[in-house]
Amino acid sequence: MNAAFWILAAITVAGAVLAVSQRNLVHCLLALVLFFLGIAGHYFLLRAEFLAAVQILIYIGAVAVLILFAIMLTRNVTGTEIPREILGGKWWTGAATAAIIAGLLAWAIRADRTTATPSGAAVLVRELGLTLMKDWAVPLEILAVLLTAALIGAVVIALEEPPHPNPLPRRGEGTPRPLGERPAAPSSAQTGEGKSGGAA
Amino acid sequence: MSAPVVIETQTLEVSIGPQHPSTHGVFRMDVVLDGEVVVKLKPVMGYLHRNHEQLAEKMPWIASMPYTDRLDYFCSMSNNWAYALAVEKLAGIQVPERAEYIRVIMAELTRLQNHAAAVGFLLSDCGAWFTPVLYAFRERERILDFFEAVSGSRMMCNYCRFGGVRVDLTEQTLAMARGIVERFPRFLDEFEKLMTENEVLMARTQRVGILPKALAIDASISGPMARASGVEYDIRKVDGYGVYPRFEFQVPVGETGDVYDRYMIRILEMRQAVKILQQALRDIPAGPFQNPAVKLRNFKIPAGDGYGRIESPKGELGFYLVADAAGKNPYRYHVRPPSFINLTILEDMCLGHKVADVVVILGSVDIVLGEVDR
Amino acid sequence: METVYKWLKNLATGAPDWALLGVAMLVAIGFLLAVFPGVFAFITWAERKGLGRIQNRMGPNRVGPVGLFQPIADGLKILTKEDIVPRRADGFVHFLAPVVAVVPALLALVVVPVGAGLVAVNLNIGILFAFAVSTASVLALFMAGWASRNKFSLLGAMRAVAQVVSYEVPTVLSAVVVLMVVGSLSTLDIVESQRGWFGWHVFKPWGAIGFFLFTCGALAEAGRTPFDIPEAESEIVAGYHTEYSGFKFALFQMGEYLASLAMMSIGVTMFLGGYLGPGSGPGVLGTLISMGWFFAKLLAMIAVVIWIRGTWPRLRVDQLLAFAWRFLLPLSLINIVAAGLWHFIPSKPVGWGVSAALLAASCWVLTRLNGRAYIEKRSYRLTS
Amino acid sequence: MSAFGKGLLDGLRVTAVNFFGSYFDKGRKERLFTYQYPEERAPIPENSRTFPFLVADDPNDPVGTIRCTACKICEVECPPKCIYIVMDRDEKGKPRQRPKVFDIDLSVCMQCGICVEVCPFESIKMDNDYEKARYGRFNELVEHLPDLLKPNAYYHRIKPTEAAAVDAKLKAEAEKKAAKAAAAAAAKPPPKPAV
Repeated sequence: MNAAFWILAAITVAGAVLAVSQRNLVHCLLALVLFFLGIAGHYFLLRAEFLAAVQILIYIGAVAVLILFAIMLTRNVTGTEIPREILGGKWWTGAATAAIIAGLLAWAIRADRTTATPSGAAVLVRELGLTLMKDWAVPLEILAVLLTAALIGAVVIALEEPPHPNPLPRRGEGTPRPLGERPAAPSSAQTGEGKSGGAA
Repeated sequence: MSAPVVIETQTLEVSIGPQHPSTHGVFRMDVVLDGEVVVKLKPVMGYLHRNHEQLAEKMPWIASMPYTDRLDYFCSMSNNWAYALAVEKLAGIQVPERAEYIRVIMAELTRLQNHAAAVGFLLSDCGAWFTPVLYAFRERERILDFFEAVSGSRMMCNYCRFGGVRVDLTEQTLAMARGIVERFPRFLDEFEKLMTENEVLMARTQRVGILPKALAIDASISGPMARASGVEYDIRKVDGYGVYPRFEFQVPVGETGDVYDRYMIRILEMRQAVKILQQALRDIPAGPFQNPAVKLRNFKIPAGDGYGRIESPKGELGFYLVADAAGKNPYRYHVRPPSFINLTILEDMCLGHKVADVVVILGSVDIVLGEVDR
Repeated sequence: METVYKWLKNLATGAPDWALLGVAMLVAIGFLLAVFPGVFAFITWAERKGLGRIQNRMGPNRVGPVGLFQPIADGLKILTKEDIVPRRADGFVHFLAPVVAVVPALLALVVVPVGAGLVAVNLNIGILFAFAVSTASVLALFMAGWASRNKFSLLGAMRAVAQVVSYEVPTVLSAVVVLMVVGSLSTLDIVESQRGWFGWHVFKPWGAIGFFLFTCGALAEAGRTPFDIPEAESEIVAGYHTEYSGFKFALFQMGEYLASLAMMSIGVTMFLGGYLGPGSGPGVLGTLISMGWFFAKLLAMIAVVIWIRGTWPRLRVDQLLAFAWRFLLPLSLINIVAAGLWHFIPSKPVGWGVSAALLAASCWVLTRLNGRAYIEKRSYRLTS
Repeated sequence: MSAFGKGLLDGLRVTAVNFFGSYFDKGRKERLFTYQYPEERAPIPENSRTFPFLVADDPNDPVGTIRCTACKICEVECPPKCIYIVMDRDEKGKPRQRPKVFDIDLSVCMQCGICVEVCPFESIKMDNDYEKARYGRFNELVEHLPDLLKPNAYYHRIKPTEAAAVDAKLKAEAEKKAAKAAAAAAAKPPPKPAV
């Protein structure tokens, strides 16, 4: 319990509170990012560097960006004030839920007899990998298959040829008017090989 | 696959221009975007309106000549020629042969520098960071040096006169022109090597901004744009003004009518222009360069009307002039600016494309706002 | 840091351990803060000069010999500029964005070994850490674009987010190959594994492809041509930093250049043998030479980036994303398989051949599948 | 398909050639075509024109020997109407055949040179001095008679061939005039003036 812990804890809690209390969606998101960062800091503090990096990579790099996409796709992007009615004065429900969960967690931690103190040395990534590959091989493989399927699905969707953006002309699709002053016929229309297209 | 999920999204109305890096001047496009896709586009013109036509109607005939320089300030030489041609038609003035040759030389050099700059800017719009523009400007610089040596000014040449040209070409300036013509194919080769087969460029420009042949004809598109869409129409061939029928050259015609075709047509036209220049510089006859019967001051024209048109680098540039009984200044003076009319089709080409394509399509139209807004 | 720490321990025996550690930390941080912004200033000059020469111009040549002091002049000028915040902008986020842009880039540089044993923090998850923090830069872009209340900025931000997310995947997957073969996430281990004659990973088939994939991803994440659509100046003015001026703009530039420096440094570390090269080794001289090698490789990569910027047009958004998902991603997955084959086939020449053949074939198939959609051969009629 | 990427590499080769070529660019401005302006100036061709000036024959008495007769033709013909002329008159109001006021507004002048072409007295010519920047937009940009007057020697310096031709023409005209005067003095019916 040193200063770093308290600072990080304050940041984390502040981020969490801001994330639910802000009325601007993007501000909420940024507060959430702050919260994630705080959690990552805690992992660093616990010498779980791998977990910290993964936390940043996945939660900030992916989850936050996913939420960003959601905001950009669904809501009025240029003005993202959410109306107060969404909270609807039912904040105490949320507070009660939070309190119950906190209490449960505290009880679980107190009741837990295993002493999982930080070992001092960082958890080696190699060990983590070996554990995953040996003890947890089957769940890992299932997950891998699932993710690969998702990835392949994404690739298939992406590979689907979009229709070429070739707008139909709106004005006239009529027959071309004969041009008044055109000479009789293009006398020697020859096909010239333009300097073009090496690759096709 | 199932039908894509339609997500209700907010459209974004973006005003591209009048101050924007790639609107080629003070031109504005009100673009409505759905994500990045253009669903509506409204060109807004007139920021550079200078009342050119009305001014010309209040001035002596010759006094409009320097103002025509400022229409399409890239090609003042051909603007001069178009105006002079209209007045000459109206007044029935003969032009000496040497002057006709000089005009052809000037107009084709103008075409070279205009097309070089136009494709350069087009590629710059595609994101090639000014390299093609500056290569084009390197060659253009030589042509402008030549214009300055002949006419006294690099861009505002004010060179043609009714019944001839203002200054003769000397041996020295002719040698300069020959030097340019000799160099230019080398530049074209370099330029094509730099860009023509670039896969990124092809991906960016092929099947983008397609202008169908029928629409091109209906909207009276002219110049390289029409030819890229497959319209075999070149006033140099159709009208045979000046001494063009004496030269042997061909007109490149595209098929698809997309941005890449417009780019390629310009490149091929430059090659043809070099061909014309070689012939003109070889055959230029000696003789007077100005019809001595035409006075500069108190120039009067018998009543009537006339339309003179040339194939300017951007398309059909025409001047419609009406002279009244007094004949001291035009009763009606109307310009048919090619880039203005080519621009009217912009929305039809842009719909359904991305914002990034809009600037490329606009670049491929090759507009000069001095001419669009007049 | 550790090298400095050991060196200090030898120098000042008896001093308290925490002081030595603190000094070593300060030295390491100071080194990073001094060198990489210095390199940033230098490459702004080099980029302008190089682009100038490519484009038949002189480039900056007024301030100092061959314009070398131009970055200083630029810096002074930009510092004296007015700081403009649009009236309807979200002030706090607008202010925060440039800071967020710089920090991840600097953090990513922390794990890069710039010389033999010279790494600010030798994390055992080095590479992962670098990737993790560099993803945070996307937030800065979005914050800037969103907070500016400018439609061009917003478009730029959307493009930036889409692009960075798409290119993150092949970039990380291309790094996975190296991690797989080396069996460590530590940057020092990765560099040390590349010792030997032609030991650099780029000289192996999977390494070459991995390097290509990584370079594409790095260019895209740093927003460099031909993937510079988030700030495509001919389309959306300046993208997400349209509404930034003065020092904040300078911070953005710096963040962007530092991010590309960080990605390039990681690329050098993973594929080009990092600080390895003839003459590099322990001892003061060897360390200096190894630093020289590292920065020489870094500058060579930057030169190529500048060269590319001066030559190629940029891709369109959809093409860019298609390139990531339809070309880079499958190739990076195949690359992992190829590296596995290379690793597990006992006879090296056979492994070499098998993985090279697999990669060549898949490259060919992928280009064939993708290229046709966009590119066609054209011919033109010449009529009289 | 093996050619995929060839265009990209070709482009890189061209830029590389230009990059290194620019370091071996010997004086001929083959590649580095820009002039480093204050130190290095582009050669000005003789025909080059910027703003008009008035020619005076005698540099010691520029106002007295000005060629301009204040005929106001250029004022009328000038397309943007940037010239303002007031004829000089003596005390009795008799015209002196020279301008009292001759102003050219440089902010309006468009350097077309039509004034030069219409001038029957070869008195207004185009300068090629392009460094006319001023610290103001209004009065500072109006050039008055003293600013505009330049001696004939200056004209000869900037445009030797043109000035020589003009001098020869003026000399011939003067001789013709003298001959005419002599002929008139010899009391003969005057011949038609040559155009």
